[in-house]
Amino acid sequence: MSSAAPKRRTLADAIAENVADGDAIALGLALESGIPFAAVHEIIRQGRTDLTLIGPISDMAFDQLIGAGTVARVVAAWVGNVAGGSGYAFRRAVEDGMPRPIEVVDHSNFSVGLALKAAAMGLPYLPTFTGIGGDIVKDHPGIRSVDDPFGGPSLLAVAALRPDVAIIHVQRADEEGNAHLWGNLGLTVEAAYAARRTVVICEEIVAREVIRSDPNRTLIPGFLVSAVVEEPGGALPASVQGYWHRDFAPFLDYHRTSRTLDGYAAWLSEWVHGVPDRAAYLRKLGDPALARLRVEATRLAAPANFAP
Amino acid sequence: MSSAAPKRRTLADAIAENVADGDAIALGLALESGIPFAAVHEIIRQGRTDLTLIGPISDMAFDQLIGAGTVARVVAAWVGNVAGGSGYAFRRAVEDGMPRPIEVVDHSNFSVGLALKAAAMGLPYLPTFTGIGGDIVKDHPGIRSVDDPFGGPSLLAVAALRPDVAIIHVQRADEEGNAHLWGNLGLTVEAAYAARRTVVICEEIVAREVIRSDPNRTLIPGFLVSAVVEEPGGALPASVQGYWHRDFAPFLDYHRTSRTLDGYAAWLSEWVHGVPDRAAYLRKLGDPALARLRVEATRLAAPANFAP
Amino acid sequence: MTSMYTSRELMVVAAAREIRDREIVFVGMRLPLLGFGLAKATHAPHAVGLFENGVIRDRPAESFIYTMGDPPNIAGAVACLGLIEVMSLLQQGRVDVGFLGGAEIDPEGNLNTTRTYPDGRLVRLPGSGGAGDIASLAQRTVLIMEHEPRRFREHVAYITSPGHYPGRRRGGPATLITTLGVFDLRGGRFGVKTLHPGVPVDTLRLSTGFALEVEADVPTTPPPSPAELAYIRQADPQGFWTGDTRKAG
Amino acid sequence: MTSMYTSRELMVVAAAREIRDREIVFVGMRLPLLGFGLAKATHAPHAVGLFENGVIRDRPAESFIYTMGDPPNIAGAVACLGLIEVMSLLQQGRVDVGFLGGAEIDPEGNLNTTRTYPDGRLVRLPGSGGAGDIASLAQRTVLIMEHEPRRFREHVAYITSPGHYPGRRRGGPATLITTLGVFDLRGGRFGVKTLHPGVPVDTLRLSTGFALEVEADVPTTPPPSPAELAYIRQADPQGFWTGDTRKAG
Repeated sequence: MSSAAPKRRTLADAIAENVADGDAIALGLALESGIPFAAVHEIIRQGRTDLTLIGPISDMAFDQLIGAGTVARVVAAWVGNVAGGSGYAFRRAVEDGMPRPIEVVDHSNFSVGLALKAAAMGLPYLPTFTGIGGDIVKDHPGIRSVDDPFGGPSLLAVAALRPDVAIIHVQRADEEGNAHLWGNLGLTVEAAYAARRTVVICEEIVAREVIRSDPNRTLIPGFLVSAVVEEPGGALPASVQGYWHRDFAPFLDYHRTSRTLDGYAAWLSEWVHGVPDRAAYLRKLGDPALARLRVEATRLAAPANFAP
Repeated sequence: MSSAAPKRRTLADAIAENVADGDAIALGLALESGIPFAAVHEIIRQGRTDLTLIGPISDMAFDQLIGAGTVARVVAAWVGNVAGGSGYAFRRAVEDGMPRPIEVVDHSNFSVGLALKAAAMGLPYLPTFTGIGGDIVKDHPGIRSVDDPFGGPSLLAVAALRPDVAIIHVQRADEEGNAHLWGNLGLTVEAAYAARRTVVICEEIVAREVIRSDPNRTLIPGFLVSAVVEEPGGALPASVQGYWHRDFAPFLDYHRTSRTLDGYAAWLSEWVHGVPDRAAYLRKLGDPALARLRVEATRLAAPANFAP
Repeated sequence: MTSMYTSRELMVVAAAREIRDREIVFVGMRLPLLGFGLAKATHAPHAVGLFENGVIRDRPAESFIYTMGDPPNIAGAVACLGLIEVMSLLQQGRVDVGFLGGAEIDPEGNLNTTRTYPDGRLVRLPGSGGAGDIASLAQRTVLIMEHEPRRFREHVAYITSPGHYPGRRRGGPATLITTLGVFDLRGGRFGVKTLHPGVPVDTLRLSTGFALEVEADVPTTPPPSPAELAYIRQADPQGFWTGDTRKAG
Repeated sequence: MTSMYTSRELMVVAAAREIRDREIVFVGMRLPLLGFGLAKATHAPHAVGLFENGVIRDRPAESFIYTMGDPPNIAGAVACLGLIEVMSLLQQGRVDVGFLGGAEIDPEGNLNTTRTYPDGRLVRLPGSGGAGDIASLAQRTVLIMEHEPRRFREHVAYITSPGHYPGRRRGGPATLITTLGVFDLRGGRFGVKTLHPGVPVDTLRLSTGFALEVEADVPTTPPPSPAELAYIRQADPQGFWTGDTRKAG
């Protein structure tokens, strides 16, 4: 394991170098916020296939990847559209095999989290009491019963899940990938520890001194990071605390339009294949929308003195 | 479990209410910094007996408690004096049963951490690969061999360790015990989650808005906290990032003087029984010393905007 | 005194009444979130709310939120931990009550949000999210459902969130709040506690897909007070979650 | 060219040479800490250091530190994680090399820092700290010891930090640096790599409490360069860790 050569990349290069056909990708780890939608769309544009998606709940991002036919397998606790409910592309893939069949490995948020945490801890499994008595854990490829070696009641063992790559969106990072993030965390840290490669997408690449002014805010150390991408607005329409509001309309619009295959295709054509990159996506949204979505207010964290 | 009635206490009351004879106490959890020495001395003054001490390394604090005869059992990875080496009171207790015999359950930092983490996670144990091939884990009351249910190599299971009380020193907290801490963390968070009761000692009790300005800095939610004590300088001679330098002399002085039973008794008489409380201890140190030890410089964490 | 309210407003009030002061509550979105805020504003000012993304709040968000990850739910939070941390507190038994919904329920309080087979054809639902964890690990759960015969089934097609089962270690469903009434699910029974104002016993029977024992004189769910309604309408001014047809109370 | 240096300064230099560029290093205090700083200042500018309290640094502290918890070791750190987090990275295998010391060592590189029995009487030592973890989980370890016969034993009284043993999953001692020389412990052998300048083979044999194969023409440990010495003396200006009798190189 080593601290690598220069890591700064364009998003297209970061995806090209770090996401291969057949890879297991963890994303959407902070649940509804900080979803790397720019990366999701770039993966679709680059035509990846046979991906495994790993995450807790996955607000619309997984559905978009599934609808585009990039996905062979989903390992997740919830696939849909938080504002709208069902993920129609997910439903079509599971119910009708359209555009292709997918395998679904159901989890709960905690069990998929423990699977990532086990890998993050360098363990083959973690024990838990969650899920006992339900159907998720029955005949599950990654969950087995274990005895408590100290004589207590039996538990379940959740097998470690090691993504090939985790893709996360954070507020700021330095050129080495040391990343500051705040607000929702979800499973972001666990996934970055667990993954073979981590792609950090940030609102701002900042000077090394900014990161080192607050080492407790550095939740992802750079030596776990393979590529750093500065892509402001790269999580839209998801929110980024202190940078971007949630853009509600695209979630509801997508939910409505993706109800049919044709609707999905139209969405894909307009919002993914119709724009070459995130900068073009933001231009397409337009300045008034961006001005409305950008956080202008300031509510700073209380000062913390690190002077020695 | 519930969010309790008013929690603000004097240190003496917090110890009287939360530390009973025979209790298992976790402290010194951030390793060399933030050791709650004021609480350690108060426990000695209140004459507690038959305590179990739980911690990773324990710079001088455990040695002081052992020398005063308050301790029946130590569950730790390292007991001594980081600057000086040996803990002489610990040695006398183990080697000669003076002032009383103690039982020692040896751990490594990781294994005692996993024991607390298991309790923090509500689990009877956590698996690990650490310690295999060494003597710590042989015939250990809290460590057993377990199989990997997924067919990999065997591991060790570290049994959960649930302290009756964790005593931690932090930079700031609100009246409900919601605590901001930064700098060294060690096992502070795990112990606060694991313990039946947590006593938070802070440099400053602050307004609720200060804590809520930076929820990612709140590592201990108040509903885990039984008592909140404002005791500035309560960790001295240990350091508190941004508030107090480490006071080196008392560690070296104690190391020298505690080499003999008489020397220990003299130290105890002067620095514990000779002062009624921490305020008196600070007065005894004197203003010039306090001025030298207090952090005057400012190196603030880079701003983080939480505006919605 | 009469006032107009929707059945969802009544459900919010019923949810709030399930929260006791000083309790640690695993809050969901939608009706339970409003119920948590209402409880805090009335009889449970010291209750603390946990969200599965890691957020802990002791006051409702300052503005309306559509998802628990919305920035107003972070600003002013007590803490933003990780998912594993809040789930660990849940697994420890430190969470008193959690709220759950479902597409299907059976008499043991098992909930299905994974897949159904209306007319024999598979319909894939989103899945558990954190619901299975809350169902497994909270000290008790309160379930909230639309009361329709296709949702109340002798056997659910898939147990996403386990209800009562032999050997359960802790917790299980305590109360079910539906569009028709409030039910006591403690100990694996399925007893009618109250029927909402104006709901006939026959409607309840016809809307429940399994046999239900209903006593002759079931009490009526106390309607929302004006103060309760005022809170709800300030918290959900557009009726995004609570706005269906309003009816006389 | 001659310069005066202490045997501890030579050990620091030898420790630095064990660190390769871009490696992730579990740093100890004292000599390894100086060695890490020296390596970063010379051939390994991109090495990253982890401390068991959770601190990660890519530059040495700006001022002298006595313990890894001292405030200058926090200010300017890359990250302050928890102990479990850095140990998890270690358990994952993400740490290339860790440094260890001990009171006793045996030919397999087992280290004892728990208890000894000189003259048959128990002497209790502080214990493992994080040493047992680094010994178990790092990709390789570098051991640093005072070379005295009572410390080099056929069998140590207690294995605090495991060395080589059958079925070891990963890592184990790679190099031992002592006050007398540098030794190759890879694969469970105990080979002399270099003897420090001026150390006779007989002194080595007499100082080692177990049989040692020494080849006739053991190379000499390359002495510190002036630049290396300059670094060490700026990093440890009082000779707190490196200051014993200085000798001609």
